Amino acid sequence: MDDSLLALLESMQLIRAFEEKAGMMYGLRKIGGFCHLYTGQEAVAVGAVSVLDLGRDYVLTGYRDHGHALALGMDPGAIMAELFGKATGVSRGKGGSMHLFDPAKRMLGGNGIVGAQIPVATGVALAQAYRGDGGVTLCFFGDGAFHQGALHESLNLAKVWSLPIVYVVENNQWGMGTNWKRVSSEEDFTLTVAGYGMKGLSCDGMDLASVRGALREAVDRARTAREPCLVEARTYRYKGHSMSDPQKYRSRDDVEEYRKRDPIDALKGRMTDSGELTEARWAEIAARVDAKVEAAVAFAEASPEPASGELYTDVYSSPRAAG
Amino acid sequence: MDDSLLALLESMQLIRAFEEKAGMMYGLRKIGGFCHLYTGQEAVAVGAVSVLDLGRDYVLTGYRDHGHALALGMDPGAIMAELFGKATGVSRGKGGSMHLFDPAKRMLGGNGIVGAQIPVATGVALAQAYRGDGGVTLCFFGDGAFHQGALHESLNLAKVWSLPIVYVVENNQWGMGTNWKRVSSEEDFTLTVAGYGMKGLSCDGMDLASVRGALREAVDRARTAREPCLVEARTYRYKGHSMSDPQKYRSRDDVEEYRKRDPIDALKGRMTDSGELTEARWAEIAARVDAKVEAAVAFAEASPEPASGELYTDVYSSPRAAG
Amino acid sequence: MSVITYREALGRALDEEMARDGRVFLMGEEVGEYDGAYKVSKGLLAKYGPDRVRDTPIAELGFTGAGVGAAIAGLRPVVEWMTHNFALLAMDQVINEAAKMRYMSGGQLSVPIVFRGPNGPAEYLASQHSQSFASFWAHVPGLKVLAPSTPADAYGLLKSAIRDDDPVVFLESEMMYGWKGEVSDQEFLVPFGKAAVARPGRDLTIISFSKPARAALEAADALAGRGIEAEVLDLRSIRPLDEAALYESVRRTGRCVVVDESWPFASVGSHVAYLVSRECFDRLDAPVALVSGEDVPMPYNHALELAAQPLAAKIEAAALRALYREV
Amino acid sequence: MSVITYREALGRALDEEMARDGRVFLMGEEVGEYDGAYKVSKGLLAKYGPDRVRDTPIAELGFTGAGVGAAIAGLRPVVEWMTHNFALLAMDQVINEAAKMRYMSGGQLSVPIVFRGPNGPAEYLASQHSQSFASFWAHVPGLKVLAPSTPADAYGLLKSAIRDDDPVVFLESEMMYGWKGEVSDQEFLVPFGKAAVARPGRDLTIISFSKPARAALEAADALAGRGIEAEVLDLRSIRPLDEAALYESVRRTGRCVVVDESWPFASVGSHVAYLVSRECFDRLDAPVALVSGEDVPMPYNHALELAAQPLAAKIEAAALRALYREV
Ligand SMILES: Cc1ncc(C[n+]2csc(CCOP(=O)(O)OP(=O)(O)O)c2C)c(N)n1
Ligand SMILES: Cc1ncc(C[n+]2csc(CCOP(=O)(O)OP(=O)(O)O)c2C)c(N)n1
Ligand SMILES: [Mg+2]
Ligand SMILES: [Mg+2]
Repeated sequence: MDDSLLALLESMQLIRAFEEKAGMMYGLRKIGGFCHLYTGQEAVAVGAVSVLDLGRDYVLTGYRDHGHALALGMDPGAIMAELFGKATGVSRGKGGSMHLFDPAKRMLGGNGIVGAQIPVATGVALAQAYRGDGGVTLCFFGDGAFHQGALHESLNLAKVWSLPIVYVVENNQWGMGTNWKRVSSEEDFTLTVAGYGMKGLSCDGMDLASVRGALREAVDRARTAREPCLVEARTYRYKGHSMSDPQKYRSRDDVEEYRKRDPIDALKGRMTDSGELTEARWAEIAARVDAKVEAAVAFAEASPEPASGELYTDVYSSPRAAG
Repeated sequence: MDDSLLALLESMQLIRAFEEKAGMMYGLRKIGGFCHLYTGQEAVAVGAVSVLDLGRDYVLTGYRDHGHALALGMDPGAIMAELFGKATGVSRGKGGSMHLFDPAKRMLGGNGIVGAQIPVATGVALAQAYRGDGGVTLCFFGDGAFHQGALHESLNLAKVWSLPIVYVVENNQWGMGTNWKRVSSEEDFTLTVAGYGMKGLSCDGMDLASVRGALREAVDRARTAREPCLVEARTYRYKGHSMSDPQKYRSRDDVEEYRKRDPIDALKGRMTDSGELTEARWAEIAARVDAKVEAAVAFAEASPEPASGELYTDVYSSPRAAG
Repeated sequence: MSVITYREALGRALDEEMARDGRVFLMGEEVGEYDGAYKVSKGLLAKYGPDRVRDTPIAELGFTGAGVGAAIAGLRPVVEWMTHNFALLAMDQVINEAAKMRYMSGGQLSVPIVFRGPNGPAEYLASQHSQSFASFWAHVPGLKVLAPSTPADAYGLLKSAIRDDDPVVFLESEMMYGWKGEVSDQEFLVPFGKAAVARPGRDLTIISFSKPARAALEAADALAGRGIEAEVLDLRSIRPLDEAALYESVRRTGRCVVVDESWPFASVGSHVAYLVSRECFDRLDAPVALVSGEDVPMPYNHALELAAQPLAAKIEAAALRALYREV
Repeated sequence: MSVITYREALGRALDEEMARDGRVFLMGEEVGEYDGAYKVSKGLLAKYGPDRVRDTPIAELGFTGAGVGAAIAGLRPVVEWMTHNFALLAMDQVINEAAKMRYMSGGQLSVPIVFRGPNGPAEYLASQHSQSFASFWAHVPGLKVLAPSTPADAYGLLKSAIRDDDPVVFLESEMMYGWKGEVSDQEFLVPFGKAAVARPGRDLTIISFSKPARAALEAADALAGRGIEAEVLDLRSIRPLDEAALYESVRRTGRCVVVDESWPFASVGSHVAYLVSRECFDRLDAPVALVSGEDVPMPYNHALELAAQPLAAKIEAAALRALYREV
């Protein structure tokens, strides 16, 4: 029996349950503003992170960042508290849903400007190369972000400088209400990056094994050969873009089609069929996950708001450094 | 005898003579600031412009823009006066060398920010498509500009929107002191644009016929099929990047190699061999060109400085529109 | 007269101008099939089709620049930025191309374009999504900058902006889109460079623009409860700026509070406060006060987020101080 | 003591800091093989090799952002912008990433980075190459902004900037690179947030920073010829700002001229002029004057170009007006 695979299944389930709960909490107005759920894409973050060496690798992503944060093992309570804007949140209530950071867990954010994490991640990889510490940076972004100039400039830098970075496009097929085909001169992103002399790999983002296979190859290439590359993970988001999206641009059926290929159900099914997983074991996992999420909410609820003096802390390295 | 070819030869020679004179005038401090000479690249501007329909097409370029301006038939006197900062300059002395404009001659500038003309030109083509006027936009830029995010965003827009635009990379192999291979993840720019589903054509920028061939195909494709495309013209600049460049990054020999393939000499030689051109005829052309350039200088010299009140004109469409 | 929202007022202005002039078109992220991220362009795609209501990829530098190019080539684009926060990516095209084109071409080219979208903080959006860039745009000669706070001004100024031959930056606000107000059913334009007296008064002058104009009115109400009659001026147009109106008022009242939701340093607020300090030097009974956004990135936590903004209570307190009254 | 140029002072600071700390590296266009577009980094490639003196493609957004990433991952990058004009393309990375990272991460991340290069007008460069962006940077909390005008300050402040744990924007000038001055041969640092008294005086205070600081001194010389003793303050550091020093001086002199080569609207100049107007309200004998760059894009023609700048004659005239003397 593959314990690690079970752990990954549990990790995906944790993201699923956390996001569903976050959606509920948003409905209860415990969470405000933009809140972008990761439901449906779990296999990508979990699969990608599973091939990293968390002693030296780093992850950066966009605003749809709960999944990556959880996959990296960040504390669900501290994440939920952040969504609640509490002082105990990972970013002390200052960042919110879009700005989850935890350097100890190798998470360097959490970015609200579409594509802006791409040059930053490229620079993190530059630091790794500079130090020669063998680390690799994973940079996640969406299909919509692919058209930002930041991507082009970064791909070129990464290739010219031989940086240990893997760009992961989570192609969930929609950038808000825009289907990726409508705004992409080339639908196959791996062909685009080939024009930068860069290897592009495709994988099925609804299938954990497929994601892990592609990422393992990509991370290995980045680490050992200092060959940057790009992985396109074709996936789907089940919910609206953010909590306020009426989703008129797609039908319920489209979503249902993808739900049939749900990454958690698929893995669970496969492991059950092969005998690696029993219903009892799954019930145990699901219960543990639910308890974690409940505990996260309880922690967030019970946590204090930031003190009003926090408004002026963390602007500079030392207090009142600037007038 | 091909009169039009002779006219193109004369146009190249006009650029050559104009630029040499501009260099002298810079030495005499009649011209100041950044002055980027086009010497060596004449076949590109002249060849490209020769296939346009100047009743409806437009040209935009960077700061190395004297060649394009002259190829479009802009008045050498008004250009030289602009370099001198005179009131009679094409841009009334406000733009200088980098900002030559003349909409009547289809010249929309003249841009000092590397790559910034690329989105602007894309928008000019958008206007042409919007009106359906059959016009095509030619957008020139250098090998160094290729790595700006503006290019990536524009290529994608042009392709997605089917705009009638031809991007022309004048690959003179150097962006200031940087050889293009050192900063390009893919040395062959036509391969990069293929990743945007865009046709890329290469041509020999030292050979007028080669430039014309590629541009004719590209402009035709843009006009009739609304298929944007990119032409790479491999060329060379004989002078330093701007007037202050000591050129330590390359040897005299490298420059001499290219001078042996001088586009003017080559065309002249070919036309003489074939009997299309006689020495006498050439002497006549050269003399006419020299006279034009002398007249341009005389005009610039004799022209007045802008009145001091010009400082506050042309900021807005109506005077003192803003406080 | 109808009572409509700020959002509807903008939509009506766009619709009328597009109907009037075939050169006017709208482009931006989600303006078409999605009917606008904030629904300002609702219904326009259906009415005018995809060439005139053009969805763009997420490529602010590229599509903003494409707008500039279309404008120099004779069209009249309205570029919607989903929010001004994202316009930092497009600043080069706005400043180096749109704002300078007329000048550096010696008057040969015009750039009749409008850049518009929500600006400034909304709710729970944290630091990257809660910025007011009014001060950046206002700094730049060649641009015109508008910041209406009522549906009628939004309607009349947007129409003027679309007809103007210069590049205009138009500041809206996510929070204002739902604000309601009376708008004449007859067509009308609001001219640039005219401040509005949102409330007349004689004891002190409160100057504001955009969203905080409402907080200024709330503060004036509270002050009225204390027997203080504050005059509230709404700039509406930042560039050009109606200096005469400001000076006339402050010379009458002798006291002034300027309100701006941007960061304070090098802001529209501190600039206006300086101009008033200078031009009303002999008539001021107290220093001109500035109530700005706090000098911090915007925090996510809602209590802190509110504390970072120039809400009515802060304006009222500043007014009382300017009157040497107890706060 | 040696007399060296501003350029050499910067080069020495870079060299010493790179020797001292292996995490410090320089990146930018032409900084390496070309020895720097303006030769600030001359000799550094030969000494430190291409990993620590890193040439970049022309991709301001990308390499500026890469600097930010390297900084959060523990290095101490110095990013050279060939000029600040091109940094408009990189503004999103400076403002939304570098300036906010510490705040939005709740203090978890630091961004120890220096962004530097020439800022402001030089000669015959026209509108796109002659901009001072001091006001843009100064507007943004989270950034520190330095603008030394002497070789010694350039040296001492650049060293402080490189050692600082916050993002610093460092404003130089093409025209200043050749300026000479005495610099101690001993290592020293200049602290942030301290203005320098460039010339003491009692009759009025002239406040400036960066290149115009020299014009301010020239104006003070001319005024001395008329028996007027102007005190000239050089801010050196814009953010943090040495407010106390300004107010102390103006409270003494009662008159103040602020000089800034940026456009006037929402500028560092008008902000400082406002602060002084407010804080010295009871002590001012005349309105605070602002001598700024003219409110126009920069023209190419040299006579117009000079007319657009705050040269000594304009400062002198403003000072005379502040003293109610004939100009
Ligand atoms: C620069 C910028 N432009 C626009 C936005 C608004 N916006 C937020 S998410 C989004 C869509 C992004 O789509 P994609 O990259 O596919 O990521 P996904 O949401 O599907 O995960 C847009 C337009 C933004 N945050 N930043
Ligand atoms: C955005 C920007 N960055 C940097 C510069 C400074 N600069 C001017 S020209 C140039 C080199 C451009 O090379 P290339 O595109 O190959 O054009 P060429 O000069 O060879 O014609 C640089 C770095 C600039 N003007 N704009
Ligand atoms: Mg997507
Ligand atoms: Mg080149």
